[in-house]
Amino acid sequence: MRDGEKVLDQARADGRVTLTEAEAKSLLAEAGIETPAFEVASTPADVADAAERVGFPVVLKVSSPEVTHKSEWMDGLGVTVGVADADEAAGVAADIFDAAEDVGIDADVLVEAAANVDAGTEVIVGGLRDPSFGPVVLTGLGGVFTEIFEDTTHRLAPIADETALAAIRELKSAPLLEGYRGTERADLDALASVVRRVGDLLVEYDEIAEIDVNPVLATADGALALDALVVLEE
Amino acid sequence: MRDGEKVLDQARADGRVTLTEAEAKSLLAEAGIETPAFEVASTPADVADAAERVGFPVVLKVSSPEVTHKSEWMDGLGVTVGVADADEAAGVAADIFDAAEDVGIDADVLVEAAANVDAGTEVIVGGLRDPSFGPVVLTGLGGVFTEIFEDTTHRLAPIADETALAAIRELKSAPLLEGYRGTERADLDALASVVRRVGDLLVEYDEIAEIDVNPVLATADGALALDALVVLEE
Amino acid sequence: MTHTFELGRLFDPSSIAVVGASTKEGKIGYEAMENVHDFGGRVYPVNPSAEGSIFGASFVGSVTDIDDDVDLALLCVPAPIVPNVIEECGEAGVGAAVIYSGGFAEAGEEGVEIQRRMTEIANEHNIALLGPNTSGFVVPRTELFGSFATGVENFPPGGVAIVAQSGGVAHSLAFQATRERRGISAMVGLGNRANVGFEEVIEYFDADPETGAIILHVEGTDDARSLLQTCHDADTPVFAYKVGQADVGDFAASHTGALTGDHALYQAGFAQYGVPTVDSTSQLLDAGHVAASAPLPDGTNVGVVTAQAGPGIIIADRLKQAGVSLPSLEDETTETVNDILPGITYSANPVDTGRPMPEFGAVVRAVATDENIDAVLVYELHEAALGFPIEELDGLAEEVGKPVVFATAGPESDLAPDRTELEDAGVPVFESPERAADAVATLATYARLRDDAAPAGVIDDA
Amino acid sequence: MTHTFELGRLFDPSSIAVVGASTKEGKIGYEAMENVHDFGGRVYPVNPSAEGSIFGASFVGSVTDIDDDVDLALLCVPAPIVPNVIEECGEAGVGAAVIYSGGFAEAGEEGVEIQRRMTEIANEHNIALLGPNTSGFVVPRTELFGSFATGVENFPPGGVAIVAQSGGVAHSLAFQATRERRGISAMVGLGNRANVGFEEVIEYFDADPETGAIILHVEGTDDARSLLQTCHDADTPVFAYKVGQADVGDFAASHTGALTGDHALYQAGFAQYGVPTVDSTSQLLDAGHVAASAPLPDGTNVGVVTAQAGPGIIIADRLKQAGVSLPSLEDETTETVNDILPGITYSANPVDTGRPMPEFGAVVRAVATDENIDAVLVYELHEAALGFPIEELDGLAEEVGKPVVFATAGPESDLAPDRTELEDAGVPVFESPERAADAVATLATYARLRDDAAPAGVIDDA
Repeated sequence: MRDGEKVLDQARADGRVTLTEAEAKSLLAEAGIETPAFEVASTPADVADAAERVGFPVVLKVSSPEVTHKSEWMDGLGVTVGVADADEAAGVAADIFDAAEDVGIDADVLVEAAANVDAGTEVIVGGLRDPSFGPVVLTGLGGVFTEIFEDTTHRLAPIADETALAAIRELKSAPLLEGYRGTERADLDALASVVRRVGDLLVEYDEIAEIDVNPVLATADGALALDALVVLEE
Repeated sequence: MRDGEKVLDQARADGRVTLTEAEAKSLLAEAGIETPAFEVASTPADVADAAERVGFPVVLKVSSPEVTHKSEWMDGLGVTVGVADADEAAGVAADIFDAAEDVGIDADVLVEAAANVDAGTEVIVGGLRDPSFGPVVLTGLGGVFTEIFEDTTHRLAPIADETALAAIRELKSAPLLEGYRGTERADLDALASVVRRVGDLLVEYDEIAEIDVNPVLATADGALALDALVVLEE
Repeated sequence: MTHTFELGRLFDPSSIAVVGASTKEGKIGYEAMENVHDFGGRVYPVNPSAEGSIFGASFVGSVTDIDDDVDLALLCVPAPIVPNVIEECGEAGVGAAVIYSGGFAEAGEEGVEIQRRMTEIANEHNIALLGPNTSGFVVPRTELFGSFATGVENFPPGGVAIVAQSGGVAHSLAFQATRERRGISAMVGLGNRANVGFEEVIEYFDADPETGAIILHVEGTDDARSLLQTCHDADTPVFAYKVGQADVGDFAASHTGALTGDHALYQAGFAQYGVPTVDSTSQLLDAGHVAASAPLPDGTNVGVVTAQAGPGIIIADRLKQAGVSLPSLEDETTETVNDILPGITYSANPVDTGRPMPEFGAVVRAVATDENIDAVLVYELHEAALGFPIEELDGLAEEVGKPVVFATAGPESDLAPDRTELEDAGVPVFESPERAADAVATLATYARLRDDAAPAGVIDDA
Repeated sequence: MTHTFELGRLFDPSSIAVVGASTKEGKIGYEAMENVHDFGGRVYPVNPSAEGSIFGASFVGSVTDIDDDVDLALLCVPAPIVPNVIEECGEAGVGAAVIYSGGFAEAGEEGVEIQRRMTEIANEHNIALLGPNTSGFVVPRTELFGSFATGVENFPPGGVAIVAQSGGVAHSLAFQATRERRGISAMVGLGNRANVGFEEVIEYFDADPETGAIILHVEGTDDARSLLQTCHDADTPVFAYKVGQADVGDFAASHTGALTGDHALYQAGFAQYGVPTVDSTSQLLDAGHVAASAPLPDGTNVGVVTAQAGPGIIIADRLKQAGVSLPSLEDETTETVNDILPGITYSANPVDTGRPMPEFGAVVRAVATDENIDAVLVYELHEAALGFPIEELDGLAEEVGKPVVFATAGPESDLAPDRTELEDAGVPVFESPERAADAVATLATYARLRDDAAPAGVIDDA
């Protein structure tokens, strides 16, 4: 049994249709998509230890099937960036566990190596299983480009890396990835490979309805999946 | 004689077709467009005094008809932001004067109150005298929106404030000004008034070929012209 | 520039001189003479080196030799001698001239100078100049064929004035209109616009009672602001087709002597001054045809009635893409429709009757009288056994003060008589769902832009 | 779904039964009978409650009573009894059926169930079902009029297969083609696609030697991936018109029983699979006509030759907006053009000869043989004295292996014979500059998309 299968089975067994971020990232990792180093821990002490292993600064995120919008959870406590040392990690973790207990949910903490988001461009890579088209991948730049200018491109999956690259190049906002105004040119091959692999995941796992890898940080050195949401078929 | 007339005459007398930023801003100010408080000074000591009057933090900019791309001048020395006290002001000013002397140009220093650019949205307001259309105003959001998405609107000037407002609302990126993702809604009436006034300037002064007010900082409290370029008819 | 010439002498002359008239078939001087010879007024062929007569009229040596007041001279002579001919026209009191030949401002320095001299002389003598570098104009109603092209005598008279920067496009538009049996009040190719430009011609046809719509083909002009102001001031609806969205500047410059203007400024300018723009010659003709033959809508709310769902979907889709709204019908209308057709396929907007049927006209009438609706677009494939609901639609548009536009398809032999009846009943008919939708969308846009128009203020000349 | 039925029995039958045939004019059972009665094969009217004969054929009570192998049954009966009729067809060994009536999957729960039962029975008996909820199909070459609409007997035979999701749109397309004298190999309205969908029909006409292009009208289908794969696998060029860019879902659902699919996915999918999409019925017909009657271009480089600058600018502008390139001509070509026409107005690309002239054909030929050029678009207003350069253009397209497309305008009486000659010489003719430009741009897009096509990999059914 593939590892992904186990993750999906566990979610099904729990009666869930969404995976936790950690589960989603493990799926991505299995598919060869790079993510920041991360661990999941259940006590402040374990969080501090995990943070030591992951390496500071870290990001701490609430990890619970019952929290889908982490960054809006508990006035921002759900995602705490720039945690600099073990003491701080333990403190923030304690706050998270307390808050979770207050509202009566089970929660772990995801401890993740911090990425320098200023060093790259945020890209959305999505995948969905359309009733008529089957597995489809979507590519777009983060934020207003996708939301206001509707600047996205689509391909039916599975595709080759070069087709994924063509989908990226087709974006009106593609110049932002190709060294616009003196920023470094992003590694488009790495980004294309993420797009291709998201499509492959949909093809491989019939149970997946939707994947949102948002954002993917596209930098000169590669493409790093910073957050991911996986929704299963009802 | 209007003050603007004097500024334009001085430029002509110097054989220039572009105004300095200080000259351009004095034109804008005369037209009722708000700019950060500023002074021009010619010695490090005067710069420090001016900075005290303007209030810290200040921005120091090289001011010379021979420097049109200030921010690229001398590896960034041309525009120094976040100058915190009088000593620092005098020091930066000295560097600017020295660098100007090294390359053999006359230069003053523009001392300007720093604006909090994170508190607003950068907008481009332009005006040009088209041979066929006459005075025309252009509105667009700064950066990629104008450059890559070509999201700009135009009106023949002179126009009423409500027509300027319609030109702003017509932008595809207008939602960014209207309280997108929890940011405060910009004062669109103030911004519209800038657009209208830029058109009025072109109508009033036949000698002006082109005006670039870029950026205008659009905030909840108003619209502030942070930089301006005025080009005269050849 | 303020002109004192009288465009009536150009477009409605009593007497015409054809300078350079020729007996040689195929030459412009022959074609122009042939086109104009049975015009209702007096015609004088002028050619110093010709003798005898042509089409029953005797040659004279110069316009100054004509013993008559000549309103219009058609100049079929090469550029270099045009200034002298215009000088003679001035002496003879000629009021207007059409200059067909090229070799003027569009053709380099020398041509620019010839055009300058010619224009100066014409202005001195108050002569209106159409062209140079144009194939001329036609006024079908008076059978005035001031063009050297063949076949122009078949343009049907009607309500649309075609005003094109290019003579070739003017003719292309007029022939397209003719093929589709649509009447035109005039076809004018402006060419180099020496002293008669868009403004003068628009003002003239705005005041012409035969003209119900003015359609413009624009490549670029050196006083766009004045063009826009003229369009705005016209009471007659004006529609514009601005060519040159992609960069065709190089090629255009060799044509008109004018740089192709900035497309974004034209689009914005026309909108600001209340003029809808379109994207093709057929859209231009279609908008003009509907505006000239039906009431103008007061707003942008369109009611769609269809007998076949597929074309109805195409129309609804197209209208929505163009920013036109398909509002809900009044409850009263929906009740009426359901009374007429119990179990109707789709009684919202669009109303889909599922098939042509005798009650179809009553459904259209119900939607046309709906207060929520500013214009009605109907689709019905032609069925020989049913024909069109002509009785129900006759005069309906006038009665409700809204355009009622029909789109259909069918075999030409069955369709033709019914189509004519429908057009005569005040209902413009299209044979493509998209063209009907585009025309209605352009009219709706006209309503919106006229409401929102905000021309620039007046600039004092200091 | 793999079918074992044979679409030849639908589109090329030897014998036809009309179930529900009626002697009452205006009823579908009469119109269908009238349309099909002089088809070359055997025709059997079926109606248990009718006696005597119709159009010379005697009524029988049921398809099972026919003493012949019946290929095709045309069902002019209401939805509720269709499953029983299909059962009888199965017993009688009928190979295909057209179901005209509505009241199936597009009409709510009950209809869905009737359609399910009918389809199950048909699949059991290997009966191909066209429809339900369609106005049918026509194959002009064999005079097979399997439609209940009037006037379909005039569709001219030719190379374009019209495959439309909506029967109404199928007829609208075919009548438009007919009005413009363009031949079609078949017109098919799919309707609810019970077991014959886009894929089956595309495959059939891809294999049809009479068909040179397939044009699709698509509202939405529940296996778009399979549609795309079929289009990609076809050797015949396929062009698609996807309706439903704006949100017309509500209205569409009541029509086809299928939700209108996501427009962005269709646009992206067609491009990924090498299929150009267009924006109107006329663009669809125009692309099909050129592809079926001229060689396909190898790339996207278009050479434009014009006799009038104005329409030439329109064409150049339109092509560039569509992403088509107008490359420089080879030096050799420019020299040839300058030799033919010293002092020519504009000898780059576009080539502008300034006016129609006897040498015009030679200029077109020079551009057509240019190695930089994949397709040629010509504009020339028709002049009676000159006609078109038919001799120079005859067979040119075949010779150079590139499409040569002509656009013109002129008086119908003069133009008509020359236009026919030009079409017969292998040069598609348009009477609007934009339509010619759009058709050439769509063909150029076909060349580009076929080169870049990258269909999704095959997904194993686990």
